[in-house]
Amino acid sequence: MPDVDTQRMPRGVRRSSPRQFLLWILPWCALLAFGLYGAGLCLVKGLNQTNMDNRFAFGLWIFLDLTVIALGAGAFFTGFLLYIFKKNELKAVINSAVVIGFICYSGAVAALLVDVGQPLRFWFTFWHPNVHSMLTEVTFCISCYLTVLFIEYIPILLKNRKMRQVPSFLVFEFELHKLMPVLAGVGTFLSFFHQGSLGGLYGVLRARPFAFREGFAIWPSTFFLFILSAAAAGPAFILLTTWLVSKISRKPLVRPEVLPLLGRISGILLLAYILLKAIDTLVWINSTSPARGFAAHQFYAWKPFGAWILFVEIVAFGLLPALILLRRRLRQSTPWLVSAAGLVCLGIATNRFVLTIQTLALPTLPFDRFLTYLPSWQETATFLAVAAYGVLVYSLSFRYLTLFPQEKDLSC
Amino acid sequence: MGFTRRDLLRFSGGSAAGLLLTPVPWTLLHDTAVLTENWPGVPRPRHGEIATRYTTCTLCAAGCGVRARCVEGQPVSLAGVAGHPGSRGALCPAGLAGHHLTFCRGRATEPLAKGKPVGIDHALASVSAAIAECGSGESVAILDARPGRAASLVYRRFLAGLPKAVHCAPPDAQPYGGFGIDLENTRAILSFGARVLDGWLSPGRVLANRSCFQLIQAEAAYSRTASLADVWVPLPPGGEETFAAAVARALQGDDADAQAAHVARILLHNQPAIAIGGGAAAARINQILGSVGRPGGFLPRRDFMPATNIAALPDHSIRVLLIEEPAANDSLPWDVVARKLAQNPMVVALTPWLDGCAQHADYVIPAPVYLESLDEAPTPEGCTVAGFSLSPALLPTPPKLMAPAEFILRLAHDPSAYSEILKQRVAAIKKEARGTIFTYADAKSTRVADFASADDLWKAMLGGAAWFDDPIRSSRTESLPRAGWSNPPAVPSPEYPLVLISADSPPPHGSPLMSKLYRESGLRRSAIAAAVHPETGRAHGLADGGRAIVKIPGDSFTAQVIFDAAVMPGVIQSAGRASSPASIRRA
Amino acid sequence: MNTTSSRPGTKPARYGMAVDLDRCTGCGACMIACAVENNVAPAGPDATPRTGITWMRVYQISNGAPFPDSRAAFVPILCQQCGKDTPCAAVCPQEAVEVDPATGIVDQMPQRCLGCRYCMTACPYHARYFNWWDPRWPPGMEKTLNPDVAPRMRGVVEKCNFCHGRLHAARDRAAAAGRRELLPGEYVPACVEACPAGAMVFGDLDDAASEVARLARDGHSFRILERLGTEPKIYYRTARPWVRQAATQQRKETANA
Amino acid sequence: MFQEHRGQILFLGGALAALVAGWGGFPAVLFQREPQPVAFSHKIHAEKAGAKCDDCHFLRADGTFTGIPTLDKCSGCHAQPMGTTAEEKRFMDRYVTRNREIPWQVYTRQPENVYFSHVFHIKLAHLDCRQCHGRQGQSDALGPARVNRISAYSGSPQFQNMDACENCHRQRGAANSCLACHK
Repeated sequence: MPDVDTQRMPRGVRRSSPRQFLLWILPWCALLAFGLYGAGLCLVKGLNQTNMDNRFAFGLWIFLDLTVIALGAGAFFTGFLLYIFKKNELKAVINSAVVIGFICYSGAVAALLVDVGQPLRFWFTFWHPNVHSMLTEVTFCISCYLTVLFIEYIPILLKNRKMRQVPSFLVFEFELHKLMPVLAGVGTFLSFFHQGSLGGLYGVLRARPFAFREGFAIWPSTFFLFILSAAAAGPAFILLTTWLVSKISRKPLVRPEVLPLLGRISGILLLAYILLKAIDTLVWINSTSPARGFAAHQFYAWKPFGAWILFVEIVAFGLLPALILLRRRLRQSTPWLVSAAGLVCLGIATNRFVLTIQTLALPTLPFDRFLTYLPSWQETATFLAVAAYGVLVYSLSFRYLTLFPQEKDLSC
Repeated sequence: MGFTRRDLLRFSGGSAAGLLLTPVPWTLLHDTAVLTENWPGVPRPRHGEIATRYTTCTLCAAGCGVRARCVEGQPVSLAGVAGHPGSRGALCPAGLAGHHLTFCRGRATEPLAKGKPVGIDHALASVSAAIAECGSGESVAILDARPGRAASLVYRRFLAGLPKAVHCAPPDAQPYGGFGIDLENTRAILSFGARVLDGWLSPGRVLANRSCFQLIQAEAAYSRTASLADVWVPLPPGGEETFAAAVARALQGDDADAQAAHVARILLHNQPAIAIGGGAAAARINQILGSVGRPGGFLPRRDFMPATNIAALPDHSIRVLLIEEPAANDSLPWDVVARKLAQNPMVVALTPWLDGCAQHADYVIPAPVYLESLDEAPTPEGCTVAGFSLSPALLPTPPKLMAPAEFILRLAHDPSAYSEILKQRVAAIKKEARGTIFTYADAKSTRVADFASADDLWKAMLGGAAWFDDPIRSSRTESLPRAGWSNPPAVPSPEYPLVLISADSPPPHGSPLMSKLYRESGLRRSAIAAAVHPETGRAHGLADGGRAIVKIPGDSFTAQVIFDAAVMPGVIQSAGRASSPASIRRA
Repeated sequence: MNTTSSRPGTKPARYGMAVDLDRCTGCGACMIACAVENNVAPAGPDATPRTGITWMRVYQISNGAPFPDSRAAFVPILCQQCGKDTPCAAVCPQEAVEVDPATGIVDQMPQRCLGCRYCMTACPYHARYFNWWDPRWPPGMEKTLNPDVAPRMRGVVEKCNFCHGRLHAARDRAAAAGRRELLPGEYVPACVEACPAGAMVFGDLDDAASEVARLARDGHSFRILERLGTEPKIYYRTARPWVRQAATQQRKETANA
Repeated sequence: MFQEHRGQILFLGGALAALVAGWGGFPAVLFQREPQPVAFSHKIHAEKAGAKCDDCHFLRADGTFTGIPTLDKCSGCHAQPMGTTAEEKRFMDRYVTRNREIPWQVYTRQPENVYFSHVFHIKLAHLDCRQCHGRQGQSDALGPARVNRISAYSGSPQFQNMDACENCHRQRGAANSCLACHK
């Protein structure tokens, strides 16, 4: 009965008919179910269900986690700009950003729980933490930040028409709202840290010269590069999703100046990141790697990961979109803007890929071989499950919650 | 008003909150994590009194001394016996895991007739009947896995009572006849495909002397030994005779090709030198080198019990064949045996395994494996003096199993048990009062004469000891037996353009842990691997690591291709396969 | 890490190993002895060289020359017990890895391990192994397990710890004789004991008189990936230049091209 | 009255129910009580047989610890009934005459991955048995052993958990690296 359904929707916005919506989510549900089956196999039968091995101890999932969390960074960074830098134009996307952040982080954590060999021991990390380990830092920050995102998600949830009928919820939501800036601050702090420690994860591998980087204090340079790159990718991803959603739902969601603004923010940060990344790479090629007995060019002697991947990561997916996003004229044209944002996201993915997969593929023992790895269907299924989960949560949120406050005014 | 849904929510909300203040969630969290330490699938080792026991390895002819660490009597690990004159305190990988053999799959657990279980007496009766039916010109044969044991004497005694009978041995059972190799003084070894550094004699003895001799490995395969030898002479498959002749010419100063001359020079400059493994070829070279009967060469010893090489028997001559299958390390070339069988023969397999000669046998008499029953180790292969040691059982003998010697004794209606035969052997040693006894536990050597009685000697040997004869001062210089058989040259043809050769055959039976070497590390190539030179491979459209079908006359098998630039072009190197012409194509 | 002090009255040791590559014939006795001693399960049906568990793994290296000039050598690789900035110990999120100050041995605690495999990515020697399957022995073979070593469970990382069970047993024997100190040779890992070529020597590197310390100083001795600066405690020696080169110098060519 | 606070009351009721169940019922359910197969009195053996601890629980020459003695130790004295109690008679024909080992429930069974060296604590650290085993040596009856139904580990009070070990080791400056006590 559509009327009941519409009662649950935000006022003054039009949504597709229940039938259409059902048709839209059904395939995603199927995908989710399939993925959960694969993940279940890994949990019950063990990680022999994957194609990982003693040399490729990390695989698709870690790549997924790193990428997804980088893309989810939009949540904290937009919040940071909105609440702390008072960039009020961003109010238009903050809700969407929070939901995306929540999806990305919860998805990543779920994948991580499947990835470990002994999920029942997950709490050991909190009970017997090794404070020297980047992974400890990651675990702590991510779990804390996920909680923050959850709390940030609640008020959006409570704004739902049906929910508002419960008086106590109204009060609760009002109180939470006063809390938002604080949460944004905390979230930002946490995010800076775990985005960084995710980078540190590989930068500290002193015995893996391809990944190892010198740094400041206990943090390798990748620590800071990850923060910056995530901050750059976050807005780009929000830009991308917002555009995508308005295309799919065939509705204007935000005022025309919002997306270019996101693009500009992303562009500035990206340029800064690329410059630092370039410097870091040069330092690594000329000092860090040789000092440990590895001539950097060796790493690129192994097919298929030639030097081209370096070019793609830094120039094609880095410098190029940065320049596009920084040109006002190009920013104003949606095609340029969106494709640039796309390139940014691809760049981040490439960077995370290189750090996880290529690092493990390269031999360290002089008499060892370059190795390849293809994820098993169970791994891929779990990967897709996270994607499907994301789409579903977002679709539902978009249908029943106010993700884009400006939509109402724009639609009438 | 009744109990509404909202009430239920409130109540459960309250209990949820309350539960957090109880030990329940935290205890569950903790205990489920602890559960992962000992959940089903994690076995619990047995604990208890730890004891050291001693025995002698019978897996191959090397007869290495073994120290076993036992928990509650169950051996949990094996090690060499320091100072053991034959094995120098070393064991090979198979020996180190010998106590696992009893758990291997494919064991014969009860007497079988044509695959059906039968009583042992029924088996005895029908075998006796078959022997009685033997016509003229048809013989009864016992294939003795390791001639020269007390068990062999049992066989000979039984066969002596029959009109036409032959005590035979596998083709390569007695490569050096009544001679031992004075390895300690050898300066150069020309080996025709012998696995000198990979299971020849006893690993301890060979490796202890490795730095003292030059090793020239002449074989087609890039084997473990070839890859480590001082010189590798890659012969064309089956080219042993030709090369040996060339070396012989060079040794006598006649002209020969550069390689033969080079080898000859090494042999001449590193005297005393010996040649091994090439059958007749090696024998000729040894004659020229005069390496028979001199220190550093082949020295005669007292206890030689010649057994007929089964390959030398006339074809279709055996009516009843009793095969004693080797325990683990070397398998029997069945095609050689099959040729010797007469019309409707009876084959009796005295074996622990179902997948070996048992497949071809009418009757299978299940035999115990190493450590399952009291056994004996005769003179170690290549030992320059006679030797003997007992291999006391460390494991209970499974029911229905019967040592081959026992079976023959029963067949001969001899009431005495195998153990008594062994006891008689020890008594004989005591009687002759020659040589010394090396006791494993204290690594001491005692003259046999110093033992009070045969009983003392028996007890000492049951506790782990080895007897070694005194060297003999005879100047016998008759040439070596031409035992050992080099593969007939495998000639490529248009249909079979390549040659399949064997390298480092894996033992047919071994501990499950052998997977560490063959499957989990790639240190050794498994039987399904086929190594070819990259050029040969590409010429036949193969890809490195891909699968391929290897065809040989009358057979074909799929293998995993390995490109190895060290392999001879035109050759397929696959573990555990007889040399033959072959073709290969992508699967 | 909570390793504060060693036992009172005992001076800490720095156990290490010297491997003579010119003696090793790659027979694999060390690998078998290791698996037997440390209750490593046989391969599951689908195990490969990349998923198998071999605390001690012998690699075959070649002089690179094609037929007929090829030569082979064998390099046993076990946990190199890195003594400085131990890569695996630093990264473990829950203190399942630590360096014992009393022995210098890098401890791995499978019962504490989460199975995140971060340590495996950190180890340049690939000397750490993950239990991809439940450990399975053929029926009855559990009886042959060594009571001094706890079997591991699926989903955890394990590695060589210099046969720590043997260290415990040696300490017990010493204590029964009223000693805290171990005498040289009282404690030897299974691989060293099993090597038929006598290619491996084990002992306290800090004891200048010990054979292993002497060999470590030997001119022919080197360590693999020494320039990573992790101070491994396994020394290799060879008089053959090509072996040393193949074991220490990164290859230039693209082997898989 | 009830109606206006209905919500709070229900909430508190739920909380109370949970607390009772969690603190009262749960531990009883979690632990399985395993009675000992034989009513053995350390006290009587100490008095009558004048037995010291290490008469029955002793160290082997290689430093390993025998733990609970095997049946032959018992039948050493109990070849014929020493007393007239029905309990002893039961014990005699159940185990001694049938020569069946006694399936004792061990209070202090350590997890498989624990290496506890009695010889170290006795010979080198000079600990007294009581320091870990309390007054077990004077006890007149053996209480049931408590086994955790989930983890299958001993839940008996005598069971030493890792914290107890660690504290003592820390105080005495003894080794406390993982593999010092684990295997």
